[in-house]
Amino acid sequence: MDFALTEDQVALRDTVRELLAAQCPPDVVRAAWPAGEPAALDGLWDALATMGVFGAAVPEEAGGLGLDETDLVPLLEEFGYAAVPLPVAETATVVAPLLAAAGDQRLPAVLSGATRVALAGADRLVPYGARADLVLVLTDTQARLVAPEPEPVLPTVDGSRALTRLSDATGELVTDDPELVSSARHRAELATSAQLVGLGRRMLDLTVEYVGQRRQFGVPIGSFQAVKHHLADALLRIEIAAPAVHAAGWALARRRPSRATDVSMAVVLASEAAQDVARAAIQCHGAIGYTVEYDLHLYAKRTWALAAGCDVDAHLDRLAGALDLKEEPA
Amino acid sequence: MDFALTEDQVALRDTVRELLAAQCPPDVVRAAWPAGEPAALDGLWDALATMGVFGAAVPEEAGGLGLDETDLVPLLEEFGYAAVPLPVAETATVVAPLLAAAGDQRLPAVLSGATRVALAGADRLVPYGARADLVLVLTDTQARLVAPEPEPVLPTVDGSRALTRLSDATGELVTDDPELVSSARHRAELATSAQLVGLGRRMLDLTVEYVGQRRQFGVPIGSFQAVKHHLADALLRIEIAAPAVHAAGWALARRRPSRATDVSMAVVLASEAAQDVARAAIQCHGAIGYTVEYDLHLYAKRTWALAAGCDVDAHLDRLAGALDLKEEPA
Amino acid sequence: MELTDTPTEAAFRAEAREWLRASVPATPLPSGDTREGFARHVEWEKQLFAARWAAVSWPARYGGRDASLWEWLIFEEEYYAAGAPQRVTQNGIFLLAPTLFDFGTPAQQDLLLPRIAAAEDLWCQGWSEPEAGSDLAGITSRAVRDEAAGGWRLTGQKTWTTRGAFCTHLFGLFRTDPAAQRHRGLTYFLVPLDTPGVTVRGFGRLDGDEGFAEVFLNDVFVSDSAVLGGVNEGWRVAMATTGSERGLTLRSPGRFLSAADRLVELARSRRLSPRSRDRVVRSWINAQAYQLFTLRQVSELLAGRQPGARSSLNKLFWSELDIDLHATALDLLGPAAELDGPWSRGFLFALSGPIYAGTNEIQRNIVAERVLGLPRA
Amino acid sequence: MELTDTPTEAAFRAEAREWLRASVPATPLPSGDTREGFARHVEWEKQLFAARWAAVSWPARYGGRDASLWEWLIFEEEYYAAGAPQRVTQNGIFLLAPTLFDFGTPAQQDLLLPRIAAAEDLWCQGWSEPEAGSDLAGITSRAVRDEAAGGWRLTGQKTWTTRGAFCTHLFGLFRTDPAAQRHRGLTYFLVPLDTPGVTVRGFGRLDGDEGFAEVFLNDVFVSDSAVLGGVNEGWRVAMATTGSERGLTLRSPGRFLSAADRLVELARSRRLSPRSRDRVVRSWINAQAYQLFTLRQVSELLAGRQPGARSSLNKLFWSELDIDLHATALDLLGPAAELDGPWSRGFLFALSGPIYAGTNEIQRNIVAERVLGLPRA
Repeated sequence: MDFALTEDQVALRDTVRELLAAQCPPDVVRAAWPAGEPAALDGLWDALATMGVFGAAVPEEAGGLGLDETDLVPLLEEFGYAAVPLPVAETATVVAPLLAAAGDQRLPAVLSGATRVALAGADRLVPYGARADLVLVLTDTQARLVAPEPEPVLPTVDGSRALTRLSDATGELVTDDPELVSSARHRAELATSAQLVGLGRRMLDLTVEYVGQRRQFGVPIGSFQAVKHHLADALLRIEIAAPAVHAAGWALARRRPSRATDVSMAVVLASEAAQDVARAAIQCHGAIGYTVEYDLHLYAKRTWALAAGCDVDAHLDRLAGALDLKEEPA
Repeated sequence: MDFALTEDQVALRDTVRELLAAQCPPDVVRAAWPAGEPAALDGLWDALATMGVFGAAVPEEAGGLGLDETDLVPLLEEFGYAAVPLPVAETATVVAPLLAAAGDQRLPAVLSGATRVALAGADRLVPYGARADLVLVLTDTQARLVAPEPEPVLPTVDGSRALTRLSDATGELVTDDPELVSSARHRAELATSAQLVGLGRRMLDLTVEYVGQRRQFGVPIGSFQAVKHHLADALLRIEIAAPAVHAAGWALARRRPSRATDVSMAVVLASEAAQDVARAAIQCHGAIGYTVEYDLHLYAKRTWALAAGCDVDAHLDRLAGALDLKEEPA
Repeated sequence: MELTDTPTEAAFRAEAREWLRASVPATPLPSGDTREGFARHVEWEKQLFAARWAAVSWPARYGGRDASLWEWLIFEEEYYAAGAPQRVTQNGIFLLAPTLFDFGTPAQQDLLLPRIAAAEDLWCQGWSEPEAGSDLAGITSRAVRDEAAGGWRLTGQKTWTTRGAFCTHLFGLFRTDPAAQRHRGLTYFLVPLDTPGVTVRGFGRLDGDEGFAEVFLNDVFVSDSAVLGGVNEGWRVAMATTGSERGLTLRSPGRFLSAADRLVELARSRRLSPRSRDRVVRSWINAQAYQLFTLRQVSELLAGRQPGARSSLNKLFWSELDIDLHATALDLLGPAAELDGPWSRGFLFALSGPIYAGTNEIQRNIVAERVLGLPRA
Repeated sequence: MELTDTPTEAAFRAEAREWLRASVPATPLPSGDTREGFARHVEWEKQLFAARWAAVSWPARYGGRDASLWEWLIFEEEYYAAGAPQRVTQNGIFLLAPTLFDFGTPAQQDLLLPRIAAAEDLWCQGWSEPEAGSDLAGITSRAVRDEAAGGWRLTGQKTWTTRGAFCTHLFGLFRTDPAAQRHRGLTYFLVPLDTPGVTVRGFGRLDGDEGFAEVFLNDVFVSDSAVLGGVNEGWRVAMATTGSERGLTLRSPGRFLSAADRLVELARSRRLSPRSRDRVVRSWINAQAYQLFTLRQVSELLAGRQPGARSSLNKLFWSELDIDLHATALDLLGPAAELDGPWSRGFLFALSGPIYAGTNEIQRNIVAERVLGLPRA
């Protein structure tokens, strides 16, 4: 048994972390909002492409780094931590590995960053749809690549997502191999969970820093027991969710029979943890946390946006089924 | 509009409160436990009979005080506050009014306290069954009076309840008037809710007193923000539940069309509030709250016993039905 | 005990309902926390005033109806049920006015109250400062006596001023005795925002509206009539206002009952998972419970028992209830919860509830210390 | 990363499972927190010791198997899955022994450890006093130097001593320097309960067992060899033990995984309301998550990163999880939840989790201050 990150995993994560700290600070996230300068995002996209992140989970012979879902999780947490406002997690976790497995010829352009692919979510909503060259649509049985409909950009809670909606999801079939499609769906769920863990960490870090400085009643507000307890609970939520998400990645990489329920567990724990952390973070900040001039809202809104797509009920159903629990007839 | 207690209601409540403070202190509750001296309970029973409490909601022409469910609620809270270890709430709220409405000849003996009637709960469990002369059983359509089966006394969490189980619930029909039976069932639910509010108040009072005295780290533990916040939340839970319970009593007294859902609201709010207060009370006491030598456990265990019979799910279903909410097919 | 309307109350309810049915704009106004929407809301306030619905519980001579507390609650219930606009005069009517009634001179009352009711003066509050949020006693903005000119010179910075960029007047606390400690030596001032030396800068809130402002005061002269209550009495005067804000007056159950009804309507329009169904039921229960709690409280008040610190229980409950109602709706909306809309905006707005007017942490302290009598730290 | 057993681990698991299958009593023993049940549990402990399962991670010379941390977790998992008896030697094995390993003299180790493993000495802890619960620094029991006799004279009162009425020895803190403040001037003593001057009085717990005791010490003489660690070093020594109690060693996930499995079994036996079904699923998820959290922590530990204050996260989580698992089961049982039974007893017992070994309020302080680095009050 061994649940530690390998040295390679730590090294890759640290490299990505440094790149994002430099290339994806809050200002770059703000640039993705409607009033921002989206050109500021191109440097970030290119830097990640150059680093090989998009091909992280693509076999080496197909031009990738040959890593698996276990290796991806620490990177996905970093994408969440930085609230990267581009479909980076989707490309690295879902799009590129699927195209590779399907032998799709568009893979090299995706790996190089030349072709930007967004991933459609539920209700045909497409995060980053306004900034994508193609949209990957996963149904229960198929994966299709569809032309984006970049307008209108929908007004949303998280303005950095450039959200659009597909009216036509026909496009072109990539694969109807049920195994590939189901893996891609699981990986998409994993990507969301791991980003939510990272977002939770970011919001907690911001809050710990703030409450150590902000003084009221003559002392830092972080010295009040109520604030301490909010943040201790927030840390606990994250620390409990994080290993479950990593274990789900491992279960996918190893194709364990329990992988579907492992992913469901990860989604439930991570989405609820991150939302609770958002509440605690805003509350402990007080009024400043409620402004758009301060950075916290960037991460809280991304949390709510990702959580909205999680469908916790479906995952609880999946788990109840796996545990063979019967429900009363309504 | 007017939601204040009348002077008469306050006067009667205060009289009952004083009687219970004198005749039902923790020692009398302890006397009802298996190792206790149950003879200590007789004085309490007789004093309540003499005061006319058993006939509170019986019409004056039938020998009662002629009050209604609105008037009963403050008394029921007091029965809960004192954790009266006899079927007093059941007699005053359910048994006596039902016998009066059904014109049953046993009413005078019940009012005088000569005949002690217990009320069977779900699963044919009978609180105070070991100390009753008769047991009232309410089915969906009938009320029956049944001979108690005083043995065996079942080992329970709350040892003061002298719990037994009926194997034979045939007995003798009191009424099959659906209106009377349904009213009796609603009143039983009201009695439980109001007692739970009273229990919540008792546990909170004990805790407020204790944390004001107990010192750790050089100060009373009640000065710690964590303790303050636990108890502020506990008070809020009770103060929110209490008016809902009283309003349910009013709805029953007035036979409002909403009375079934009003009672369901009262049950959900009061049972969950009292259980949360029990948790907070034990936690704020620390180790002493976890001992049987200290009094808190008497009230916490009564809370759990009453809450176990509440069937919150059924009440949520009733409410969902009334709100016309549809559920997904499972 | 009587939980239904008396005939008089029923008549009042019918009149309010009928007027609202005929008058509430068919399309919702743009948010009152934007400049354009604010202007539209001020027009609505003038319409309310013209029909004497702006401040029903006020004396008729100030534009009210001398309505009872019950009638006030009934009006609020009908107001929100009708989907009527937010009250951008809220700070004036519900925060400043109660203080004017208690502490104002007759001249101040006669001058200011009718203008508040008529939405001619639009008030914002100047409590918070960059270093004084929950801890109002940390206020550093100061007022220096100008004996020669017969007034005071104000200097400092106020912040988190809701709708400050659109208002005409500010009420707030300033330090008049720099030697006094913490909450001593403060005075309550009334400041027209067009006075020379005042600068207002609007900034954005979480819900996307530009509804906050910073107000900078640089040697702003106001006359003695700008003092509300006594000099150096500001803390006591302000606490009375804070009590109103936290208590009955600001958060009548009507708003939450109406939100609960809209939630149930949303829920009826779809097939619910069992979990969502229970969440809806519980949210609805809590809105009803808050109404009953308020009715009990009003009855106590009419019997002469002031809620005092118990009003902190209101603040705790409605602020969590408001978040819960909106979070439950977002849960029902699923992926569409990400889209801008009344529920997602309402959710973001609701998140400010546990923060403003004294954080819920402070409210719990107040309940524990002043209601339960626990020892202070 | 590898979340399944290595071949060695699998073999260890198989051996443990087989022995437990053959050895665990078919009928559950009476509660070890009663006098009669305690004696039966001590017999079981001797059986464990004879088969070298009493303390698997200890060196073979003290009766252990030199097992790895992974193997220890595996043993715990199998132990609880097999429904094996509670460990009445817990205080000795999991609280005192880690301290002996770290601070004991070779003589103390060689004398005491084998007797602990063999259930010959049965240890209870003497931390709490009537006025010193969460605040151990408030201890007033004292030890006075008796130079002539070459030892110490102990006087005072300890309380909340789990199973104290049935044990043979007590470890605890006593004040050796009365002039020193709070946690200075304390010393860690090892006291046989049959020493003249010791009186033990058992009393009842919430779950009905007589499992608590008060221990009165009146001029009790112990020799110098009764001191563990240095004189006046007791606080530091005790904190190490407290760390073990709060951390990995006491609450392995096995116990909660097994409770979650029993809960799911109970749930399968009945038709569930949607609400109950979700509660069961969530409880089960949390038990799995706690195991994964622990596995991550053990990996960190093996990589040389001590959990330190992070072990307070364990305490917070397992104590709430334990209550939740039992409360969920009671929810399923409905009216029958009132009856005495493993779930209702387990619920009452679980309520002590957030209290003992430092209340969860203290644990949250520790997490906030020592893990997150928030300022002390």
